[in-house]
Amino acid sequence: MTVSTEPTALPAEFACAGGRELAMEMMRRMQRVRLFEEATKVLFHAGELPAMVHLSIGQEAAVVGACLATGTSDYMTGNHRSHGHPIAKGARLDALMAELLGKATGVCGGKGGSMHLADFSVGSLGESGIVGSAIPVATGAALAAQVRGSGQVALCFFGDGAASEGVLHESMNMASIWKLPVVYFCENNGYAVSVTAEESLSVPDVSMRAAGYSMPGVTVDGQDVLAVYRATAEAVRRARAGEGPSLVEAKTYRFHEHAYGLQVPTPYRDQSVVDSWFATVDPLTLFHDRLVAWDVATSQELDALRAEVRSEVDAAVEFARVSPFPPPEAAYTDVYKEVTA
Amino acid sequence: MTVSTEPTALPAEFACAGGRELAMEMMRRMQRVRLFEEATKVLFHAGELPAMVHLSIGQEAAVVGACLATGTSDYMTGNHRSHGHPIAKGARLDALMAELLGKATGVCGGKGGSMHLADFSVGSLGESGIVGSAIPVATGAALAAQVRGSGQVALCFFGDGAASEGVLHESMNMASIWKLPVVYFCENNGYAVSVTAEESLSVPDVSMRAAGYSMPGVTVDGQDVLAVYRATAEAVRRARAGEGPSLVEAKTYRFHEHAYGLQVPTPYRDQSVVDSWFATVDPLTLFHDRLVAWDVATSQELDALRAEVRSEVDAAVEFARVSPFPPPEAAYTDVYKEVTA
Amino acid sequence: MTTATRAKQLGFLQAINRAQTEEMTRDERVILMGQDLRANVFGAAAGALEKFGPSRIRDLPLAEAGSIGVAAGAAMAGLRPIIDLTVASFVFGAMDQFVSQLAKARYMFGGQATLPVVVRAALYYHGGTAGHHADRPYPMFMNVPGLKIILPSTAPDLLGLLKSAIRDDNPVLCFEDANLWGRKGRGPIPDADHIVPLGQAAVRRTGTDVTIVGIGLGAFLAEQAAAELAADGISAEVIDPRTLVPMDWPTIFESVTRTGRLVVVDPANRTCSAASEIAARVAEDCFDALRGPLVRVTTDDTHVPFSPALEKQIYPSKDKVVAAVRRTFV
Amino acid sequence: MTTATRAKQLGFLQAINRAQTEEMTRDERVILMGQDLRANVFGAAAGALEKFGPSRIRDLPLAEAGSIGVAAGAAMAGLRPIIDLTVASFVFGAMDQFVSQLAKARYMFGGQATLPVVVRAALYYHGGTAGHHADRPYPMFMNVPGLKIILPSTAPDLLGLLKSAIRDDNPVLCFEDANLWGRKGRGPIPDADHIVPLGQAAVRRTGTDVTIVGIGLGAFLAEQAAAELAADGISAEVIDPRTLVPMDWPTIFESVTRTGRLVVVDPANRTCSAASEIAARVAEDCFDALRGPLVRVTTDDTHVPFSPALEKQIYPSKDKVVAAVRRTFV
Ligand SMILES: Cc1ncc(C[n+]2csc(CCOP(=O)(O)OP(=O)(O)O)c2C)c(N)n1
Ligand SMILES: Cc1ncc(C[n+]2csc(CCOP(=O)(O)OP(=O)(O)O)c2C)c(N)n1
Ligand SMILES: [Mg+2]
Ligand SMILES: [Mg+2]
Repeated sequence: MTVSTEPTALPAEFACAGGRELAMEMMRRMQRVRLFEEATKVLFHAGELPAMVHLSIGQEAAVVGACLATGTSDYMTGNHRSHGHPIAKGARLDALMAELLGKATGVCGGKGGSMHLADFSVGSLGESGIVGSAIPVATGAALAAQVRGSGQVALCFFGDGAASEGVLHESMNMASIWKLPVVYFCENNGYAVSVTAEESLSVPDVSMRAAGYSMPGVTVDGQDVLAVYRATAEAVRRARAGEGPSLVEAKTYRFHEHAYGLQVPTPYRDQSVVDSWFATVDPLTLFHDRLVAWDVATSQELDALRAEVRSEVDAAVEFARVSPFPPPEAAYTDVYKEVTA
Repeated sequence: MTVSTEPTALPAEFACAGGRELAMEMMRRMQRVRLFEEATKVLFHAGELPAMVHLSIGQEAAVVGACLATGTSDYMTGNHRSHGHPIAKGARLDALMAELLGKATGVCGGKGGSMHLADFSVGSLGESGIVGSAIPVATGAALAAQVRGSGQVALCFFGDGAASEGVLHESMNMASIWKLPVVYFCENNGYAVSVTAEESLSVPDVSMRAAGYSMPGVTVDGQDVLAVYRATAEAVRRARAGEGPSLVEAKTYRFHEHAYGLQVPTPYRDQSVVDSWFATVDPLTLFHDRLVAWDVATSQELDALRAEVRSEVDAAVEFARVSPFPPPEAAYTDVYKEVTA
Repeated sequence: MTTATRAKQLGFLQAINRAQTEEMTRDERVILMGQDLRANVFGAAAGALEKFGPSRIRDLPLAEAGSIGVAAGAAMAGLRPIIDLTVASFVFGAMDQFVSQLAKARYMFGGQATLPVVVRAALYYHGGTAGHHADRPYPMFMNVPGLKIILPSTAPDLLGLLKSAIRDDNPVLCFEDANLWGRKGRGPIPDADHIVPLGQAAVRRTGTDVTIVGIGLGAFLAEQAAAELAADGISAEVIDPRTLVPMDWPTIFESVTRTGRLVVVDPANRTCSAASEIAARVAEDCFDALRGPLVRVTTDDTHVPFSPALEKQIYPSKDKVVAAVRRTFV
Repeated sequence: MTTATRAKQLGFLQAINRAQTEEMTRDERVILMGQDLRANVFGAAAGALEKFGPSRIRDLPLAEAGSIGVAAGAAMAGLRPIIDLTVASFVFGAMDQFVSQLAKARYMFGGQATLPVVVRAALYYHGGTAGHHADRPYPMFMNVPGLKIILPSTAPDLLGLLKSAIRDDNPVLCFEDANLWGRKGRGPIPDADHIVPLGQAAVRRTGTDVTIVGIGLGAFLAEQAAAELAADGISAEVIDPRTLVPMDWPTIFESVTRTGRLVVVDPANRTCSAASEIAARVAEDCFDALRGPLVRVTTDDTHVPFSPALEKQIYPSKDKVVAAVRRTFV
């Protein structure tokens, strides 16, 4: 069963002190992901991107709802669809955009690129181009939090495709036996490239796997930022309270091709269906309409917020464009840490 | 919940035509495993074994019940605790024993040894010293059976320790999406070397993982050869009928140390408890008493059967002892198959 | 080159498609499994599903270890699987299955098991894919007995070697240098049932002063360098091993014995590369013939950086090959 | 040797125990994880649980990939994990985590990540454990930039190198040749806080006619061979690199430049071995000094057979080293 929030009354999360700020921050971060990625599409068509990018457009509510349930001192790992996670975690856009262009000012000095963003300053421990490979890394970050008694939590993003990788099983088992403060968060967007979740998973919901590790599992409407936030917040609470890991699955949609601009020779989904998603399940539109309906914000305020984010993104693109490339020697540093404890 | 058979009435399996033969064959194969391994203990103490052995003593009902639910044209893979599986599958004892001594007449020509027995003539596709590593191999054998439409089934043994390995998850998922004719059979003997199943598994029963792959999972009393046989036979039926994989877990006991003769510096289980197992949960004694109670066989007949098996084992030891070692060049053959299709 | 002549050339992806189609038609035990085959995302599986049906053409879930293990088991039970792992950087997750099952099963079971498995993986470097998609891991597998390894540098060779690999009763790893997918790798379209036997090197150019052994794109660079050196009066012999295991040592030894000089061009990371093995073997077996240092041109021992400003310099190039050849004369 | 003198010697397992205990006492960020540590099945973890408690001493479930990945993540989040993988044949299941995470994270994230992880694994060959427990896979890891590798041949070196490894801010793999657990590996008990820096070779014996580089048990065999050769008037210098990455090239080059001859004794499989790398590098950088073929003494390229009648012959032996040295003089 997929959990959604009820659209009727103003939800408790937004009614309390700081509630409006939380709601606006949700919208701000979703806009950041959306407009950042819209900008990468422009850069792609202008031939300014050194490589293909995997867009989170359509999945913003899942990414932002989950990240906002944690703080910047909490840890997070992601995957190849890598822009949304650090943005939602609070990373600055300029260094992320510079990274996409391979610039010295990029968040990874130009060495990581689109699929491998990381911003340790906001707890983003890095994304992985090897699908599934970062899942144990998040688990290990949770172990460190536990051993140090720091109260931190680790948020571990992975896709429906990644759910078939053995390291997920190994990690969830270790997290459960050690009661690690980690939240496994599946962005189930229905596809691993061209393969549907129905074909690759043997269960209707990834969350059904949680019982096999004695952890709670819940499936939420991934287009509903509040539903995602709620489920993740509860998982984070459990984790901080020492009750161990949880599995949260957000059912969501990938609006664009697996990688933007990729040409798949044999179509595997109907373009008309994809088009209808923009009209019916766009998480930004859905949240916009609710905020207005709940009187949390006016359309004008939300437009202003969007405009603000647009300037931020424009500045990031400009920053990235004018930034220098790294010097050739940079290819040979950071293989090892030179000075040691 | 662990399923046992009711000891009261003569079970249907043994009441029908061929039922007595089946019962006696169960006892015969359990005796073969037991006496074969008792013989390896003697060889160990005499310093005649080139390496340590991992005994299945205490687990005979699980191993035999499962294997007898398949035929010799069905496939089977096992693990480092490797004697019981091929014996239960019907392999000749002499070539197995010769393998343990590293002789040319060994079932693997002396190249595999105790942890890596295989007898392709009875469908035993080999055991794996790398824990968990043979699980996908069994799954692949089931795939071959499906593609060839042969009606064969693959029986995949693994332990409670192996259940934490990622390949189990990958394999069960593939088997489920493709509806492969494979039976995952967990011998849960409560320990992975010194680590208890409670500590390493995050669930009370491994069979609880089955639901995460939409396959049936059942836990049976692993000391009850008939309960194991029944559960496996149902899984085999499903598999042959094209209904896909199943997970069967047998709760059992490892009567000896992880490897026979291994000295573990810090004790992790109480010897008095282990001693009591011999008295209360010995699968051979339990089955012996039921066979007598059910009038399937007399004590005398069962003693005669045991004596027969003992001669078989003695002959195997003698065969192994007098067999020659392989010539040195044998170390360099079978790395590749020389003549090709 | 005009479109017409290009059309008469065979490309890498066509070579794969043709090899797989011909062999699957020839032998119904051959099955093909890989990610996104039905949608033909990588471009080499066109028409396969229609021709051979869903039982023999399977999309794999993301489970590399499971996939290789399944192939091993299927082979032991009578099939001849081809696994398309797509990118060579995905081999690592399956390493235990490669080593413990695919490579060892035949030996450990005393010859009872036969493992006719082909695993294909593209070397996807040089294209801004960064550290997680640009590995060239074949030297690791050369250290594992029981595996054969091919690494062709032209499409016709890829066709012929892949067909041999599918017919071979042993596990064969096929690494495809993605830099040769385009123009560089094209070659004349061979006749029906074109076979290149495993273990035979190709002498791409004969020469007398120095032997250049080039692997994958390295063979292409070696030819470029040889042309440039020829203008300087240096006559370079270019050898493309095509198969790394078993390596065609006689052809390499014969050449080095004549030329007295060796340069190896290998896109792998330098330390413990295929180039290291070739140099070591020559230093052992052809020592008396040597007249200069054995020089390796490899990828530098660093990871693959994303930035276009950083990436290219780390790989072998024509200029590096030329400089290496000159070093053998000092 | 009497019991009394033996008691004053340090063994391999004691060296590990001492290194781990000293460093865990010194730095509370160091944690130790491995299978069966609490029961101390392998014998190197005596007293650890009592001293450091269950939060810092953890028994791992069987999940090699997960374990290495967890270590990587824990390190990125402030701990300094030691992972005891027990037997080196179990590294393969974790290969993706070694390569894609442990080795690459620092680089790919532009230096943001620091990965002070030590992974220990015993080379468990030569003892009838057969193909699945007897691998010597360190050359594979030498092909991966970003990892450091130690492979000591004496217990005092193991102690000092392991302590350096635990203090190092980079991932360090420690391979322990189990053939040295007994008498062969013992050495004098060092003083408190004995440190051997990474990257420094030890010259075990000086000589003038030939350089023998010996790795792990190979160093022991090299010394035995050198003693035998001395009786024949051949003066062999024996170098134990101790660290494979970074390799102490200056010490090796200086020696070969003097002796003009090189034999490398390496328990790894021959093709793409550490020996191949050392020979290739010397053929490249010391060519002018060379007076004979560079000869590798390695394990033959086959799997490890179980039978005692088959196993020993495939490994390096003192006699093979002696024969190899003679070959350099032909
Ligand atoms: C180990 C590995 N195998 C295969 C790939 C190729 N690949 C990249 S993304 C992808 C699909 C991943 O699907 P999912 O986890 O659902 O994430 P999504 O792309 O839908 O966000 C595949 C197969 C890879 N990068 N890594
Ligand atoms: C991949 C791998 N990791 C660790 C080991 C060492 N080891 C051998 S058996 C074993 C315990 C296995 O437990 P289980 O699967 O329950 O089988 P059991 O021994 O109880 O029959 C361990 C840790 C191994 N052989 N392979
Ligand atoms: Mg997806
Ligand atoms: Mg067990």
